[in-house]
Amino acid sequence: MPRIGVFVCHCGTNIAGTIDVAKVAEMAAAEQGVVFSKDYQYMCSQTGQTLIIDAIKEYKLTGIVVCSCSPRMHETTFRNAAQRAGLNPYMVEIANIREQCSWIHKDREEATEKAVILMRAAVAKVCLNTPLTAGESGVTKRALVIGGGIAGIQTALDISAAGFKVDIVEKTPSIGGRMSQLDKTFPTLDCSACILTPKMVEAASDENITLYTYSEVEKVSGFVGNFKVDIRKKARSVRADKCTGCGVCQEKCPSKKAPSEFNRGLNNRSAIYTPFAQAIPNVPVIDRENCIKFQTGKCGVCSKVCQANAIDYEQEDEMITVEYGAIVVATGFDVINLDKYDEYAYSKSKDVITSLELERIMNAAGPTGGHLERLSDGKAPKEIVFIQCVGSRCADERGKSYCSKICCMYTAKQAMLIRDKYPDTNVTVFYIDIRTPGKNFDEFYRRAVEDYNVHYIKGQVGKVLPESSGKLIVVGSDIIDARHVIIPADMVVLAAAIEPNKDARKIATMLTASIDNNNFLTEAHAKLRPVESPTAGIFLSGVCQGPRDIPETVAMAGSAAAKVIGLLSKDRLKSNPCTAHSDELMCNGCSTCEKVCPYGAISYETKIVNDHGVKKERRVAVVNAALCQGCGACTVACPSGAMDLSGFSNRQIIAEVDAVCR
Amino acid sequence: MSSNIETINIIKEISGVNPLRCMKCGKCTASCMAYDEMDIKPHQFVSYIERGDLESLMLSESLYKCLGCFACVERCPRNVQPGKLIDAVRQTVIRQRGAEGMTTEEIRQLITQEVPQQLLVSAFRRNRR
Amino acid sequence: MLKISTDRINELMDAIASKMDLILPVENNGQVNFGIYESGVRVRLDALKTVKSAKDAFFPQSETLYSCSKDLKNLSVTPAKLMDRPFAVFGMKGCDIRGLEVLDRVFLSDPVDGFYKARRENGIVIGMVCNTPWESCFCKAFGVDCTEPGGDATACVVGDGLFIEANNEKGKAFLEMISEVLISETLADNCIMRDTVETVSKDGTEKTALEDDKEQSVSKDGTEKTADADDMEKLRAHKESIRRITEKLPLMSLSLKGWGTETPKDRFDSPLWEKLYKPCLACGTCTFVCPTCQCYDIKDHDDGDSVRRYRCWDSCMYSDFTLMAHGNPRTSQMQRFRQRFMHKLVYYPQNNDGIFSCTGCGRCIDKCPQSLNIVKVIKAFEKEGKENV
Amino acid sequence: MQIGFRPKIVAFCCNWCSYAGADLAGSSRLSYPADVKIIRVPCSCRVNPMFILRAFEKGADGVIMCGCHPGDCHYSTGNFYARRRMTLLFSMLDFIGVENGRCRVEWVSAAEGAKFSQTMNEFVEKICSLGENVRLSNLRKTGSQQTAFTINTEKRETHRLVGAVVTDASWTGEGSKVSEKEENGNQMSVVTGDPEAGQYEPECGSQTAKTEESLKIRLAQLLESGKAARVLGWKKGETDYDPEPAFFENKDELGAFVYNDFCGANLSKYMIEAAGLDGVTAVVLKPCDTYSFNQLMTEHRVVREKTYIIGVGCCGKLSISGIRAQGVTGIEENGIEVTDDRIKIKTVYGDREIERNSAMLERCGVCKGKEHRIFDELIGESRDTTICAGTGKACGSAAPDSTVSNAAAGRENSGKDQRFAEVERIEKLSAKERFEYFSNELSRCIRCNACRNVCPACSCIKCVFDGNQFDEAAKANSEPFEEKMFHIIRAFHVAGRCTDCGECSRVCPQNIPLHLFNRKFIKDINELYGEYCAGYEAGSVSPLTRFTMQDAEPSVVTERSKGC
Amino acid sequence: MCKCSDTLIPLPGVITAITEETPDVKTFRINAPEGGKLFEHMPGQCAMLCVPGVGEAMFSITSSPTNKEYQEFSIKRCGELTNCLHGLSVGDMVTVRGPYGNHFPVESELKGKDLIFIAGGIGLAPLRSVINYVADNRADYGNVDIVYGSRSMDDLVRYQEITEEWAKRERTNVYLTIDRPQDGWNGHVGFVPSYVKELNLNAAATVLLCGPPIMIKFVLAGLLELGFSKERIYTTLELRMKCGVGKCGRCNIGSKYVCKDGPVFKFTQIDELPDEF
Repeated sequence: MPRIGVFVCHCGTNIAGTIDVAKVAEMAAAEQGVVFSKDYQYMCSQTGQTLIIDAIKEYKLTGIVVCSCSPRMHETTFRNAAQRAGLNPYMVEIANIREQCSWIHKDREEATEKAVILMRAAVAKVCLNTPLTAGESGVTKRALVIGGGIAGIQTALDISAAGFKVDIVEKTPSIGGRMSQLDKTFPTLDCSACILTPKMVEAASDENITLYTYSEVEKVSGFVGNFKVDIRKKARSVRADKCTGCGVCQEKCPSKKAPSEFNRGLNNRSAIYTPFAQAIPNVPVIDRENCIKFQTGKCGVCSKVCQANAIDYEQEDEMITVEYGAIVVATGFDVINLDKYDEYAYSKSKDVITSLELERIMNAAGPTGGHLERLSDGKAPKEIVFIQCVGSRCADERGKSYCSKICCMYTAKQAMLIRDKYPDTNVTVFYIDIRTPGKNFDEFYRRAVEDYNVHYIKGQVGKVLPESSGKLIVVGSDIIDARHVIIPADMVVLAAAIEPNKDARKIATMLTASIDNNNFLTEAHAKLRPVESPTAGIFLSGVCQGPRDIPETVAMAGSAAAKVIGLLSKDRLKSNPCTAHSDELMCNGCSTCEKVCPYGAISYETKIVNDHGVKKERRVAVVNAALCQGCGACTVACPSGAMDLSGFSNRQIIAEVDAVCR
Repeated sequence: MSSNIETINIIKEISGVNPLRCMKCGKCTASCMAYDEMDIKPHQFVSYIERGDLESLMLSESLYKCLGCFACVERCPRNVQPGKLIDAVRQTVIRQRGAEGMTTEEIRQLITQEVPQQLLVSAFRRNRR
Repeated sequence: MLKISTDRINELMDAIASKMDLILPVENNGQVNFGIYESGVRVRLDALKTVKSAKDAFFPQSETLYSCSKDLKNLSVTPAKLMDRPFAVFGMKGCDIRGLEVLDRVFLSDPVDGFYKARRENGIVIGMVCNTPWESCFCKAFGVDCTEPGGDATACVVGDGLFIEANNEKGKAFLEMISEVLISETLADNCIMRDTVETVSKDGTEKTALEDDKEQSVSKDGTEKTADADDMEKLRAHKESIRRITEKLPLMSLSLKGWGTETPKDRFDSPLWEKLYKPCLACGTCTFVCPTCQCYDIKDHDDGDSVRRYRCWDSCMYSDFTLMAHGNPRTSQMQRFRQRFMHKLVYYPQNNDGIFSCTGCGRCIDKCPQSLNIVKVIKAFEKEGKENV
Repeated sequence: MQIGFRPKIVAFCCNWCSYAGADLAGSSRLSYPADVKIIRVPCSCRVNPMFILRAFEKGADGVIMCGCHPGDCHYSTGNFYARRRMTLLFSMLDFIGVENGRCRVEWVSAAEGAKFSQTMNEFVEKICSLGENVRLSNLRKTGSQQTAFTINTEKRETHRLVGAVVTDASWTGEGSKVSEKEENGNQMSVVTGDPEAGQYEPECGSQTAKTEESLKIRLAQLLESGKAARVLGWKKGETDYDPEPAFFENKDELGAFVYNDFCGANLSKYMIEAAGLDGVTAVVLKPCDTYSFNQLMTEHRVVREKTYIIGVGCCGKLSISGIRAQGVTGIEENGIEVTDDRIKIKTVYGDREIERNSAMLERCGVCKGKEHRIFDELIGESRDTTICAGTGKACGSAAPDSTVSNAAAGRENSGKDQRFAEVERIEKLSAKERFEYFSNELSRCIRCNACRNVCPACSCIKCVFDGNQFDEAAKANSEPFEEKMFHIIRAFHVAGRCTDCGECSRVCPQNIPLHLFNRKFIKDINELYGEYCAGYEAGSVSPLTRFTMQDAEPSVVTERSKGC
Repeated sequence: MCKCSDTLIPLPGVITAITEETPDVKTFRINAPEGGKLFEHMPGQCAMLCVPGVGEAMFSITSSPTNKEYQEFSIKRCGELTNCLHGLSVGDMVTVRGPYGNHFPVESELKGKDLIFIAGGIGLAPLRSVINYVADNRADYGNVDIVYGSRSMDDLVRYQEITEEWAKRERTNVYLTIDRPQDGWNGHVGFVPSYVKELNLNAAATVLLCGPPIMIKFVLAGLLELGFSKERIYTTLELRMKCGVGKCGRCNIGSKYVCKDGPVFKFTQIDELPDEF
């Protein structure tokens, strides 16, 4: 007969506020099998845990039930406490009477009654618990970083610093990501390429880091410590080992009409191209849609001019499968699509550009060679208007409901740089609120306003009317002076909202990582575990988890790396003990369960089975506990009920259902 | 003041506007065609209603300057619909003034060639409720 | 002897049902079973065999024995209430009534089963003469005369009259009770009340009591019923014709030589069992439709606050019938198959001075999914006996 | 909604998404009624239909299952399987008449706290509007643990039973004048046709006899040549209509071999046991039995190499209960003579002649086609036996062994559409009528397990109802709801594997139309997941063990039944 | 013979003492809630013990009828119910019904005879009630030999009154043995059947034999060799029992019901029965 101890937590007033915890403890004492029940202020505190340990020892408890907060919070805490008292950690059940009872019900008597029922269900379940020992599984000492931006590079560098092998998979031909497209960075105004390129070189030259650029992740299988990832290395049609990076092929290439993605389509590039000068690896890629050789088969200039004859048109996509212990998602962000914002005439006039496009224009390697000029006629703009929160903080489906966090700072930076380089240019910024929450951020913004005399108007722009003369009539309102502001501007810069990379959802599905409806990957816990995904072994770095600027991204990259290092440093990983097991007396060997197992953890063998004295040879199912993740699909597919899941067995759940419906 | 609150609630009800949603960005006013003639701007309508200051709204000229083109409703990022608020306040004013508005006969004389067609359409639309 | 015309059966049933619960053959979607008589129910007195026998009225398929509630530490046992109200079971055929007698020997022998005893005492059994015996009936082989079913009273339908005659005191009291109700309901116009003083002797020839009751034949609507003598004659002729039909039925002439008390010792180990059991599916159909199967299981059911222990029919053909914690004496289906027929034809007669635990009702013949039955077993051994004797 | 009514609602929440969503609803203080109690399961695919039925049985008024959004499942495919299982379960619950608002599936991700609390509020409101689960609780309260008709020992209300309907059953003494049945009671969909129906080419009656002869010769050869160690066929019973399956080891035993129109038993289930014996077993399989053999082969329960299959022609099998239902009794020894559309029976009560179709098994009226799915050789001709439900005449205009053209198991033959006619008829009834119909039918169940033990798909070594894992009383209906649960769960276990061989209805002693449950699942699977016929070819994957991303949502059941 | 209204209705009993005999055998002392014995019984009879909600099973009553205060059951842990019973503590309640079955013919055939008790493992439990009964009316019986063997030392059920009191009584000798040598055990080592042969016991005595089926088979063969007659060898059989009154049709061997016509059988009776146990 099981001997159960029930501990009811007050959680300060969180629980005790709406639930009569004394009554729950008292009702617990009357439950069958309960020999000890007590309520205490803070069960998860040190004294609370010692209370549990003493009770286990004194009353020789075979199982404990803690009525407290969600098991997702403190289940491990109470399991460790039980283990310290010598009780098997899996003989612990948690009744969630905080998030699912005291916090959401007002009426005290109703909430207490529900708490008692949840306690009864937990007691009914723990009586049927069997002691489990966590299995062990090996750890592949290698990490994978998806995305080669600053987040991916920094994470890879920190992981390799601890001596582990890391692979970076980058979709575009070169690492560098969004930061490589920036000109200067706030708040220190140092040049983005100057601080990024050394990192890229360091990453390329680090012997622990392998770069897979112009490659994509195709399929991920396995589980924490034993991921198996298929990577598709798209054909560059250029032999990386032979190419010297001289760039002759790019000059000579006759097809120049492809828009350059790196420069946001502001200018064109050749069919064989490297995205930007400091590209790492500095090996060009042939864009097969625009390459005359691939489309019509006639050209082939690049292979003729290439002294190192590195061009190889027959190169095909290559699939490689690599084993990893941990995976970090660093897929970065992109600017939202502004086609629906017709009030700013973004798609009508070439002079209405996004901030990122302005970065390219201001950048020396950009389409205008660093000269600030209008894209329509190339003249230097005298009157520039910045418009903030385009698409951010907007409740309708055109934009995003969240604040993109970095626009206020980079607009101030751009305004300051323009005013500094072209003092006679007039800069106006329409804003709702200026948000500068960081070290030296507000001081930086005040310098833009006070030293560089940028006009900040608290108000919004209603309409931008492109005139035939090339001028852009910006019609806005200044709600402080309540005046109508009409500015004939030469250039309008939109601080557009940012959203996660388009492939984030595809990758999340592959990794079975959970993702919210804004396509940001969901963290395990908003406050306590921000860099881990709920799926064990998957970590998040950079904007893929939420809008953030470069300093925060680098900090988060380091934290993700620390978590990965923590995981890879273990030789054996405790695997989930709640796995399925088959009762050979009842198994028909009909292989229905094998078809529903997502992890292929079930195999079959014919063995002699002694069924109450009758020995017969039978085909029975065998579950590989290392592969099984305990989802339970097989237990329901199995008609005879031979397949059962330890930790959530059929009898336990039936007992809970009975207790709940009693 | 108490009757004020009821009327404000009626206005909120007629217009279906929840002033709390406004984040004071000023885009409605920026998009307003009749900006210059308006003494109280559309975004101010929202904050006046929020503060409960109905008298100044009732006396303001903007009620009659608003073309009802709903540009502000179209552009508002928070879907606050200030245009409807102005209509509602105008409706309250008409209701309180009793029925001695212009008769149809008097209106017919006002209509001449130069009256912009859009004015007629919005006039009819406005007085429909 | 009570005679009532067949189209007044309705009132008769109402009369009985107003006094006590009445169970009789009832049709539910083409299947005739014994069921409680209530409004909107289709009575089928003409059906020869019900799917399940009326054993259910006395030894129900599942019945609470006691419930035991536990507050804190002490247990309290509250036995289930025994049957305390009279009820009538109308329309049991000869084989069912013999089945009851077989069960009586089991449940009423020492130590008496209280639940069964209460139901038997309160139950009034009204037998019925079979009207159309089927070819699967072989009750004659076990000495059951389907024209004299027995029971507390016997009903027989001849022509458009239903005759009920009491066989014992209980039957007589029952008939009196009915006739009172019928009179009070002024329904007696065309039914003749007969109070037979002593039981009608088996062969139904001399019925002294009948002659002097003739003047009591009250026929309200004035149609003078023909003398009851020729009713008795029609009754006897009807029974005679039924007996002649049973002679012609194929299985009635089954011989039980070599079974019962004089079964040869080696029958248990005969290799024939190995061949006979093969098609058996180990389902429980034959045991659950059989009027004489007595085996039951005792199980628990958790009602939340108290635990209810109830008794339910069990089948020796089920694989876990004799399963113990450390093994099972009958592991193969052959052993279970053999046990069923050895019990019916050998063990029971040895314990109950020769009476077989089978009444020849033929339900197992009709209902076995794979057409195995007791007649095939008997004939198989009979053939085997001829070969090597 | 009755005032003061507090519904009992059980919510199964998957640990990774909806449980986290519930926690988020909690931490953001988004309240929902306290009647909802959450049970944590690792994944929505862990929720066994038995848990849901158990909840209803124990008094729950509503059950809701929450899982991750399809595609977001932590175990990548869990919720796809759950979606199919729940859709089929809700459709069956709706079929037996449980109001379909009572169970619901909702996909809630970890970030959707608001959606979780809003779903719960909606669900509680819906259940309150439906009120207490009256149907099931009535069944529990009135139907005490004794079988429905035994008098329970509690008080008995004395009431005057007025106007009890007594049938016009006549019971005159000599020669049974049998009450004509307007609708053949136990053959649910087969309507007794008029005599001059059906025009067939060959004389089928004698054809079966010819087949028997050639079978005997061939089987004797097989035994003689040692090609087969034993032969599984039918042995002559006491009368014409009770042949029993039997193994024959040598030639002279074959003397008792018989193949007539009453050999309805499906022999493929015995091949499971035969797979254990050494040497090859020759077995005689009718076309519908071969589907079952294919299915057993898919599940590695039989060994193809140790089996020699003789596909025998089938002209539609008869059953004695069909004959009895027409009041024909007292059949003399070998008094039955079957021609292709009449049956002449000599009985002690005079000779009778009835329509062959009226005694035919229900499954033969909607036969899936006479083409053997797997065989080593074919002996004997088949004859189409499908009966158009409307006219009752044989629709078999096609040639004797109607070829099954397309892969979807004989969609051509008009007899097939009749297969689901009965299911459609019941689906059109109102929920209350459906519940009445099934309560009435299943209250006759005597829990003899014949349907389970005969079913080739229900071939578990130890049935879940025998063990105490779900502590169900396998032998007795200690809770009347259990009869229904037994039949629903059994139908669920064979869903996607049941070849609709009709054995369960053939063997049921109480003649409960059990095939309706299986056909309902087959109809749903065909409609929702594409035409699938179990056993059509060996190795086919059952619909319940595969999924597509675009499967229908379980709520399709509520929309579909908005009508009635 | 039983107070309750019907043989199937049990009486609540409270566990007043639990002594642990071996790692998997415990002896439970059970009294009526209000004190005293639940019912009277004869040695060799059994009773149905039940833990509501878990199960019910037949156990032989190991205390002697002469003991007035309580009844005792020795239960080996081997199934779901016994597992649960072993988890109970003093003061818990179970329900008991009985006594069932016949009993050793202590008043009739055994009176005045020399008695040999041969027991294996848990088999000592049913014999213990007879031994104590004989001890309390020692004069009526001849001399007594107890041969008791078990797998290992800690599997020997050490009822203290048998090893202490009985070993000292006159005309009584106790022989203990274990199957395989074990340190700390200086007594006889060897299987019970071989030990019985060594002791060359008086062939005219009546033997009461109880233990696992294989042991019974060998001991019986040994005894027959020594010239014992089957007429005077008794044993108790153990089969699955539900009702305990010979009605539920479960525990039959041939026409005899173990729970009603047994569990005590003479080997002559057993030979008549088909060997189906």
